[in-house]
Amino acid sequence: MIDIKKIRNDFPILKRKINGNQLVYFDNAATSQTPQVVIDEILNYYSNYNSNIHRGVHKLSQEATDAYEKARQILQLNFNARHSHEIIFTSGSTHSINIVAAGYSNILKKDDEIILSVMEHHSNIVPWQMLCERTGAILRVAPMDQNGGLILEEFESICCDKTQLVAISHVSNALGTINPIESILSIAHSNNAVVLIDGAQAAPHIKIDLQELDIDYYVVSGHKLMGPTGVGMLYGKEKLLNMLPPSQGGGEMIDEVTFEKTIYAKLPHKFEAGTPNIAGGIALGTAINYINEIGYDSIAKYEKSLLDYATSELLEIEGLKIYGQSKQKTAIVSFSIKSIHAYDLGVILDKLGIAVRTGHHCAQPIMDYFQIPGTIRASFSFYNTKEEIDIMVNAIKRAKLMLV
Amino acid sequence: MIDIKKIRNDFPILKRKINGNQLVYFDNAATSQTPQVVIDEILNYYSNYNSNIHRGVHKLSQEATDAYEKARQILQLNFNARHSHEIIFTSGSTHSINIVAAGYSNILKKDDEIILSVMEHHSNIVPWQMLCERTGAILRVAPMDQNGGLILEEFESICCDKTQLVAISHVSNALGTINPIESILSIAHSNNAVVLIDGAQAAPHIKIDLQELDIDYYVVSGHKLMGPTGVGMLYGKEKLLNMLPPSQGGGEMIDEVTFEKTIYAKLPHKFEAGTPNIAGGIALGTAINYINEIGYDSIAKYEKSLLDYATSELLEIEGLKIYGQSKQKTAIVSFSIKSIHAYDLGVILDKLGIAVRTGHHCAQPIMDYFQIPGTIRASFSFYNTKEEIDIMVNAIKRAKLMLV
Amino acid sequence: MKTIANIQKEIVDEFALFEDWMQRYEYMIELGKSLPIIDEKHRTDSNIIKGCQSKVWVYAELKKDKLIYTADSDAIITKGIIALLLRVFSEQHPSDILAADTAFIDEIGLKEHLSPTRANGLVSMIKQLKMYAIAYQTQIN
Amino acid sequence: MKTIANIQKEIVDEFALFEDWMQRYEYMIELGKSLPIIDEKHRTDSNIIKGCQSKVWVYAELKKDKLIYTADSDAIITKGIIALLLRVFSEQHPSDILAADTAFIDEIGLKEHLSPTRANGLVSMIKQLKMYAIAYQTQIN
Ligand SMILES: Cc1ncc(COP(=O)(O)O)c(C=O)c1O
Ligand SMILES: Cc1ncc(COP(=O)(O)O)c(C=O)c1O
Repeated sequence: MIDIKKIRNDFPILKRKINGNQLVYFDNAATSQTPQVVIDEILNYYSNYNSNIHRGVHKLSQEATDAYEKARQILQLNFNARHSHEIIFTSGSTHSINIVAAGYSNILKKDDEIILSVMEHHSNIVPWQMLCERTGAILRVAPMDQNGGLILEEFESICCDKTQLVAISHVSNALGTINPIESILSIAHSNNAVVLIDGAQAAPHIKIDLQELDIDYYVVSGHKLMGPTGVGMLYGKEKLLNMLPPSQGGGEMIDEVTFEKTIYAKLPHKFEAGTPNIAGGIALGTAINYINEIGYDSIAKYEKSLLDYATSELLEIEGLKIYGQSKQKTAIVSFSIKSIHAYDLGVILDKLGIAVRTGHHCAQPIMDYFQIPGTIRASFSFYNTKEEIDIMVNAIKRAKLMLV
Repeated sequence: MIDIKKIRNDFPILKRKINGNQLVYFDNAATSQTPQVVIDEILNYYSNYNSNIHRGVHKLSQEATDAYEKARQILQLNFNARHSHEIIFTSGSTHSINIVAAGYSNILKKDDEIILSVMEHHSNIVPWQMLCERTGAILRVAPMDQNGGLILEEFESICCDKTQLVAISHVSNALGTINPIESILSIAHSNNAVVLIDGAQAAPHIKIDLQELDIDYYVVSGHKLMGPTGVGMLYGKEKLLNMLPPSQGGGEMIDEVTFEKTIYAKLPHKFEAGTPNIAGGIALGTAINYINEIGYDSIAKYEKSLLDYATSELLEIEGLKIYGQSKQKTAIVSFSIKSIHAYDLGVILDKLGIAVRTGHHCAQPIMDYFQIPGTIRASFSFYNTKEEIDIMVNAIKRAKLMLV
Repeated sequence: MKTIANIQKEIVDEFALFEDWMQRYEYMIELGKSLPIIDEKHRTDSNIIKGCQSKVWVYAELKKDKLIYTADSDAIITKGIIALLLRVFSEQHPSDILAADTAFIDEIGLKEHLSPTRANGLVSMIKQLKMYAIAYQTQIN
Repeated sequence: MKTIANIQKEIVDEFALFEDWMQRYEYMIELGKSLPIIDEKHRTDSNIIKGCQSKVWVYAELKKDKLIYTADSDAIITKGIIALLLRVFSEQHPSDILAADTAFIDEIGLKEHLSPTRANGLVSMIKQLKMYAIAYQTQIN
């Protein structure tokens, strides 16, 4: 059960006033808010043990290294990876996907195929396009239906022995659709393809068991996971990460350097060139602990009730259309209102203190599919309330009067 | 003039006790400490306006975007770049160098030459080795003399019309040597070579005017600049950055995406794929402002007095040898003591509360040159004092009694 | 003929009458709705200015020594601000246009809409207005 | 023959006498200095364990059913801890070695030196000690 009063108290930003109104923050799919424990850990780091890690003999460096490596273990446990060295700290989902895509530059061959879905975020499209340009591999796109659900049969029909890689979001950021990754993984694996799951939108809402699902690569962003900006995770199976070449050179990722030859370090360091986001990594661990204290089950149940409530209240508004009505959804509602431009509605809602996202949500192919320039997206987190949804619904009605 | 009492008060970590002793932090070349204003800005960000940037219509997103772009301008002004879009936010020096090195993969040809110096940090070696592997280009190494000074004539003699790139540190992290970058730039430019200056160790100590020096690429790390971890800068001349392909694909760095074709965004966004380290970028701006309030001139003068004092006091110790005795140095003293292993000394100093770095400092070629496994490095900042140097010198004497 | 400064002053005075943001925005929405529609033949891809979220079109032609602007947007609030900008800049000498600023936008409490980081295309539109002025000024001289 | 547990207890009792870290470290440095030097022919690159900063060598051979370890380091404090570890593990049965832990290092206040993030090679050395025990145990069976 969610103790909403206590939880809201954990997030200082929720006290913010916007233009005289209480902030209603419904832009969680873009960036989640940060609980005080996470802020405090950052504060604690810089006030007490800020130091470069891994090579220092002195106490501060030891403390920072231990805290950073403990955070890695927290991630390992949370996602149930087999080894902690399968957890690579990155600067975010985008970076994680790029490491993998760059790594296949010399592995993929001309006419090999990579399958994406039509509902991918640009960060899970562009790196693969660039990889195709480098290698001559071909991008195939698995389509979706009018509800925003992946058409699994179509995916199955394009997945074949040419398929080397499948890169698909666990949850669509623009629609909220939860993709059937178990089926995708089994179809792909039976074709010997390697699967990257973009978990940016899933990890804040769904408990993930990497080993049970037999996922090859999984990526998340800290700033969507109640953690700080500038940090993320790349999970990869040991075997795959050992095979993948490092994408960056530098300190930390080498064992020995001469001008003639360089010996790369073992996992995870091979992929962690340079001084990482130390405070960020540590605080991400704190954020994961915070989420687990509340519990994924309670979160899922509570957010589902918010989603259902918002959906039915919004559909009461005349001319409002929701994009993405899959049965399996996280708490994201993407919608448009007849003859109102998303931008205009966003501006009025902002004046009323309500933060929603408007536009294409970095998922232009979805907009092209629905033949719309963009939507208004309200995305909820476990600190949101039905009262806030009421405030938004009333605000939309008010804005409609002004705009139409 | 440095008001040392006030300044020390600005850094909460300096109150830290280690093993019962007051912390003496002499590991500034690895990571500098963070003043309260910078910590407060991070706190302020997460408590008041944490939000994803650049596409949001709502107030928080506007505030975060404005603050982030203001930080970019602070960097532009501090380094005197011509345009703010020549300032690319990265996750650190290593990342910055890798962006450039990756960008030349399709520009360099077999037998083109890249010149480094023998005193580079691994982060300014390995990316170029990887580039050479990809392109067949050849790495040339400019040597140094016994004092740790670059031998400019030797550099000049290997710089020729085959030289496409020169990558050299402004200041050596292991020795403190300030390299004659004006001469290097003019020799390289007269051979039509492009020059990357690794400013990781220079920016915290030396005022840099990118336009006056006519620098092509310049990189710095936030965590060495009184800023947070996980953020850095790549400066590049507009013309060069426009030519360089983006190293990562994702959100932010594109204008339009279809599965057939993607149009890259303008500078600086082309190089800033994905959600960046927003809090980090903003707080780095605060850090730069903090440094400028104290003033580079005052800092340089004060740190020089620390360097001179430390050098003469240390040289009183029998068997102590200093590596790097160039006339132009920042406040770094790298030394060893006869028949004492650096690691052992580091351990004892740590017990006495003194944080120094020991080992090869990610600059193995320097160690190979001097034929030593590593050194003890004390690196000073403007918040350090002569009293702290006395404490270290006495501690070394005590450790010597124990160890020899 | 009213000078640019006079028109700006006029607008500022008008907006002073509004009591809150609602009235200001309602007025702008009205302005947006009543802005003469840009001639279809100028609503072309080459006259488009892409903000992140709303499209803006702008076109200019010289009549005698004055510039006549027409412009449009698919977002109504953006269009309202465009209406204000055209009221200020259209039918003025290119040299006056070049000399003018847009400070009145601040004064009427709409500053945020002209922030360079705003995803509405207005900042680029103003740049484009000035570009036209530069181009036609050269033509006059 | 003393059991591993007995020896560990002995060491803990010895260290209990020390009043501060200085005495502990002085003792360890003494131990380090007096550790029998590893046979030059075993001080090879194949027996080296690279920590970041100090090198560690380790070698083992079976005498009857007991493992005799020799080890070395270029850093004296590391060597001191090695001396303690060898006192505990050397001349024991492989199976006892495999069953044993190194908790005594915690108890004598040297925990930090066995942290997996420590750049001194000791953690890898302990792993290697156990690897020898596994290998020779198979040989005995
Ligand atoms: C599904 C999905 N993938 C990838 C990303 C990119 O994440 P980041 O910007 O943190 O790198 C996002 C963020 O919006 C996303 O929603
Ligand atoms: C000269 C030099 N270059 C590059 C780097 C790498 O910086 P970072 O680890 O912040 O990426 C360092 C840091 O130690 C350095 O001293």
